[in-house]
Amino acid sequence: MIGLSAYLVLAALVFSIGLFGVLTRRNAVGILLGIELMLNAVNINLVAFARFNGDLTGLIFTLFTISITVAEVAVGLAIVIAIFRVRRTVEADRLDLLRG
Amino acid sequence: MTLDVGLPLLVLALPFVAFLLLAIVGPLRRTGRGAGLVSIAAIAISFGAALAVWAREFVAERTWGWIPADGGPIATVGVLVDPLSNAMLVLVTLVSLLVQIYSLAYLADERPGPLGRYYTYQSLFVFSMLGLVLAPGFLQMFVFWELVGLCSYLLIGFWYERPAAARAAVKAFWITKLGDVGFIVGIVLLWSATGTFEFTELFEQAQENALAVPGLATIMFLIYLGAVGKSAQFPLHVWLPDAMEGPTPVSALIHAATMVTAGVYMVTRTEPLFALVPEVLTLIAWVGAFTALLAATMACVEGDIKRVLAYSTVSQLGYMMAAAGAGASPAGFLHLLTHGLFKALLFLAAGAVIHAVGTNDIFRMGGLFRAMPQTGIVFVVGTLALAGVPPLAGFFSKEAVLGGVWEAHLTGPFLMLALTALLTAFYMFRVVFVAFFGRAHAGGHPHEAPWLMRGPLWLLAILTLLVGIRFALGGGETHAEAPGWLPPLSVGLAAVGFVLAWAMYQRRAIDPVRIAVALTPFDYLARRRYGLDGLYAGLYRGIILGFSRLIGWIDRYVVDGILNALTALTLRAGDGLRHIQSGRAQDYVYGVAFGVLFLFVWAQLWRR
Amino acid sequence: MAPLTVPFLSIITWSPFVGALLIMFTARHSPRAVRLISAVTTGISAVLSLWIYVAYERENAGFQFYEKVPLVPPLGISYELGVDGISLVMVLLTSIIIVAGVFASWTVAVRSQEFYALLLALVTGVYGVFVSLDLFVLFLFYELAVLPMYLLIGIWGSTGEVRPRGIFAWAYRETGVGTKEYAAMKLTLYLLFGSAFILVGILALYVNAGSGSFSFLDFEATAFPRSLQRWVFLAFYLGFGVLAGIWPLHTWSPDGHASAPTAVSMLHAGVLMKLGAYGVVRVGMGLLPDGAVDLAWLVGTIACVNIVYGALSSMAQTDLKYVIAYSSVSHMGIVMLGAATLTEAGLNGSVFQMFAHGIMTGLFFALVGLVYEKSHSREIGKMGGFGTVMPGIATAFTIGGLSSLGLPATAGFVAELLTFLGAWRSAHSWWLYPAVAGTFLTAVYVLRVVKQIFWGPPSPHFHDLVDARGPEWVALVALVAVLMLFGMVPGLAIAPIDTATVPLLARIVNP
Amino acid sequence: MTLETVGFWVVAVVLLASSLAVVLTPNLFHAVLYLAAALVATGAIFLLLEQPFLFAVQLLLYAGGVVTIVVFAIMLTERLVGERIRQTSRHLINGAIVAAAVFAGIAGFLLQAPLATPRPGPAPDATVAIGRALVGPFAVTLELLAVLLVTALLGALYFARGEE
Repeated sequence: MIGLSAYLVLAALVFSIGLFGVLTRRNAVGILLGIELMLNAVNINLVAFARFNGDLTGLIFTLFTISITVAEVAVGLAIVIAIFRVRRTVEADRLDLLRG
Repeated sequence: MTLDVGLPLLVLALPFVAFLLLAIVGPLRRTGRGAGLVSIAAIAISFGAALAVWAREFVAERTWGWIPADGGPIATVGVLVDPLSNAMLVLVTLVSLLVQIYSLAYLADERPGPLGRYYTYQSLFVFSMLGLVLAPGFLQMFVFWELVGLCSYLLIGFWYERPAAARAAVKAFWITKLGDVGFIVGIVLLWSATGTFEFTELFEQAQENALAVPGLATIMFLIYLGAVGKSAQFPLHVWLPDAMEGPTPVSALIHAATMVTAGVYMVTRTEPLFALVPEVLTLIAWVGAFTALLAATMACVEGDIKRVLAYSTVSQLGYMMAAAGAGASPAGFLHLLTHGLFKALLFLAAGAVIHAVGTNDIFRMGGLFRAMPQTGIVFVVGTLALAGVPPLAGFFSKEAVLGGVWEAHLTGPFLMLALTALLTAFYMFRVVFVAFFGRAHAGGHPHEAPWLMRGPLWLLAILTLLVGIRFALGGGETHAEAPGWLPPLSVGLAAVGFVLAWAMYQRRAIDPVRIAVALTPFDYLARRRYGLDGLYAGLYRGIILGFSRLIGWIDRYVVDGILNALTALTLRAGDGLRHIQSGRAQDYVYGVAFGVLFLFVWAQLWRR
Repeated sequence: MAPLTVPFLSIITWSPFVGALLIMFTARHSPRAVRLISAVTTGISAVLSLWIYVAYERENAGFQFYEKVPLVPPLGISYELGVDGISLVMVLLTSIIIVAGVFASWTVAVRSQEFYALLLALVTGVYGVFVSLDLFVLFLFYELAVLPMYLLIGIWGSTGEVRPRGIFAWAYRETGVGTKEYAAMKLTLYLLFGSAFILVGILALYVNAGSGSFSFLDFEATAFPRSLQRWVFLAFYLGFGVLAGIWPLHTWSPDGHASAPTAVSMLHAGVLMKLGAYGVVRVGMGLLPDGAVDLAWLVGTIACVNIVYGALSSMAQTDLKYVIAYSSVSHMGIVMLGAATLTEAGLNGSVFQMFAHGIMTGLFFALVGLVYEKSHSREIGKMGGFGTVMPGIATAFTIGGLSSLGLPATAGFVAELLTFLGAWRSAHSWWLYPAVAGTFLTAVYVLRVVKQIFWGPPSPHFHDLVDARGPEWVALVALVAVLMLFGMVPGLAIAPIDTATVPLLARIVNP
Repeated sequence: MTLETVGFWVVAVVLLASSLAVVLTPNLFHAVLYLAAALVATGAIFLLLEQPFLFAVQLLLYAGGVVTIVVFAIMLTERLVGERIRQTSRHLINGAIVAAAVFAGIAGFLLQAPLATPRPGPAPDATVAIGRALVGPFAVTLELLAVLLVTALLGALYFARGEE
């Protein structure tokens, strides 16, 4: 019998891996991929909770999250391309226009 | 108490209507002479009404609520008509009427715009003065008190492009305002203690001995301060001589006959209250007498004809105040009335002279009697009245004042006043001899003034005579209590003054310079106005302006400086902190991660 | 209440806002339409203000023209409007000033549609504060009144010069003292600093009342413990007091007023500073009677400092706008002093002084704007003899000045007199002396300025000056007339004010 | 239910492995493919949780849509750069430590949390319920989401369009 905590631990692992990716990748696209993983982990959590609590809301929110993620990826990549055009790089640590 | 106050109200309202008309209807004002005619018409009718009021010996009081409050109005406005105000009404409207007619000729060279402005101010002044006279309570009196002060300020500064006039106007306002500060504080205190501003109520309380207010002496002293400023008593008299920068008719009306006597009028009006505080009365008498003497000495060394008259006004105001302080306020008020007549006469005559020769300096006049005999005659009439020569009006009122002061056993003030009487005759005849009789000076062709100016002069001269003669015939009641040796004494003093002036300036038997040398300290001080003007200027520059600069500096560079320093420090701190902001997104993710970790740790600790 | 009652207060409040929207969306490139819309929408408010002023039933007193619409029922927030005698006068003041302000700034050329839109939005905020009976909504309006100021000063303001001096000179160089941006930022930060206190105070009352409502009337029915009242009153005093220019938190006001464009200075000194005093009286004293009694000594003493200090500072200024700005600091002292006396006369004087000073300072700033516009200088030292060439402006300025120094027959006198009467009868009678001294000092600096600018021989620095004309006259004449009308017939304003102050005091004296 | 247990472990291993590959592989293109695998594995988890509808959505939208977009983007940038983009990483140790710490934190919480372990009985098909909820209580949210998507679309177009 797989309990709720197993799903949650799995999600936490995926989340951490995603975080690791976000922290270490140099390429902006790579960072985006990490973010995808993290969101994915969140979805797992939502669905698991929904299933184990018999509550519909988690599922609905998963749907929303997925949709928003799509939007986010689209905009994120568009920004990457725009930045690339201007700065000729997608290396995240060279993109420091916000430096104080 | 009759409620028929229509006529007095008419007296009050007409000048106001004229003022409104001139103030609002610009084109009418800009006609100049037309404006003058409107104003004169209003004041003429007003004068007629005032005469009617006086002749019928109206006594009435009527008030209306002005500032509402929960339990009935906190302040009222209205009119209080009694013999005192009736007499004053007549004087004010009469002198105003004559002065306004006179001004039509005197200011004929003015452009229409300023002339219209002049008559606008004049109407406002007459209204304000009448309002003051008719005031049934301290508050309304203060209101109009300030308004006449405003008119005085505006009219002194009539030729505002002249720096001297501008300075004098401001000075007059400030100095009188200084007194008014005391006045208003006194009023507030009195209201707090008694709950009313009304004279009638206050007098009733005074009669019933219900006015045993703690600190009443202080209150009355503060109120008296207002009179000190307005009636140019020592030490706040310094503004009046400077006020001569205004047009001469203004000096005649405001700074001789009417406004400056407001202080005396106020003390007379509220005599029942002052009677409760004898110590303040004594002070008033002493200050009055001292003022009279001090101003007389300054008049003796002054060469400007208007300033001589101004000092003489200060001096005579001292007389009136001394009388009021001695408990002889009827005598003081009588002197107020007669002085109003002959001093207006003197000023207007001086105006005619100035108009003719184009200078104020008596030593650049001379022999004018031949060129303008009519003016000379009326001036001499005025001088005789001022010097206290019977049977002119001044003699009787001055004698009444001296008698009153003597009766009150105020020997010091009496002596000062007696000496002043001598000096008065001296400096007035000095002017007469130097300006009208001495050798004629070259330059200019003095000529008699136009009839518009001469008419008022003659009228005033005749009135001065008539009033005197009426006193002489019907007299007795006003100075019944005076000792028998008083009339000869006062005539004698006047004669001594006359002889001295004659000897020094007509016969040149005594050299004025030698007298001056003999009395060097006095001469020195009097010529420098006893240093009072300098003292005030110093106080103003040193204390007020200096202190204000200090405060301004503190505000700008300390109070605000601390703030700016804090601001700058914040900016610097931000400048330092901003290096944390690397601009690399991943560094921020680290931040978020650490934040999450911190939350975990904190939550763990918090749970236990 | 009849279902078809006209929501006068809402119309008055929102009419300028609608005007702002109209300007932004329809009148983009037509300056004439912009001015027309502004004049009409503020005119509607003004006419209705006058109407409610007349229609207010004085016998019944209390809050009238009541409106209530629940906004957030769970939190007890509702859109609740009503006016009593005090707010009635304040609404009238606002409408007079804004109409005059619209006319006085008829000649603003740069980005006039944004200028007017912001100005009108701000006015809605001001009206809102005066008519709101829900503290939450009141706070929202308060913020709406404060924030547009930043842009108005930052964009349309003028920059002066302040020389760095003293031990903090370094800070002056770093912060850019004297620039309009500095002034705008300073003003905004100060006022937000104040509103933080106000918010805390409001929330404290909300939590403590426990009635689950932000309504003023509900709070009024609650008796808060004395210790709470004390510190909440302090918070309100500080919060609103900043806007009222209490010493030493007043320095935003001279800089702000000096930098702001004409209409903004008029509105700010004329009305916004009154928001502060109004807040202290309405919210502070109205809800926290015990706190008011306990802290009256502080309010009054600071007010005395304001009066004398403001007057002396004003005298030291060489820039005309700063003179007027500091005189506001001084006169707001009279307002606060009157309130602190906790007497009928004093409170009436306080509210009346809000009105009188609003009008007179509005007049002053309008005039200074005109003088500046024609002479392009604010340096008093360089001016002189302007009376010959601009007699209308000179006359109006003199009348304003006379009102400022408390000359009878102008509104200023009545206000000051009542404050004096109240001061002597208060628990701290010595307050009378600084107040009276302040009026004397005012006489000194006002007449000095009048003499320097308008009197004397014409200054060689200026040529081709002209008097006010056209729409500018509307503003001047209206303000002068109001100033004198209310000075001669003070009952017009004091009668309604009294209906509000007496119950207020009754709560304070016997809670 | 051993089938579920076995399924879970298999899917879990696949998911973790492909996730690690996403963040570790040097080839960006491969990373995207691994991401696709991870997403499919997640979908499988949804299946295990008896949510076939979500599985479908996950496959269609996520694995299909997202991956396609990313692939396009990579190919586009590569075309622009004119060379293959090497995917490099930095501060691997720091990242690992922080990620591990975060995991430890979450796991610590999970262990302490009083979770409802018993799994309810077989869930009914949630599809209909989801559909009703989306047009019922969540209708406004759904509309907002639609607006967001359109905005995102327009925004992405605007950003990516470049200057013409």
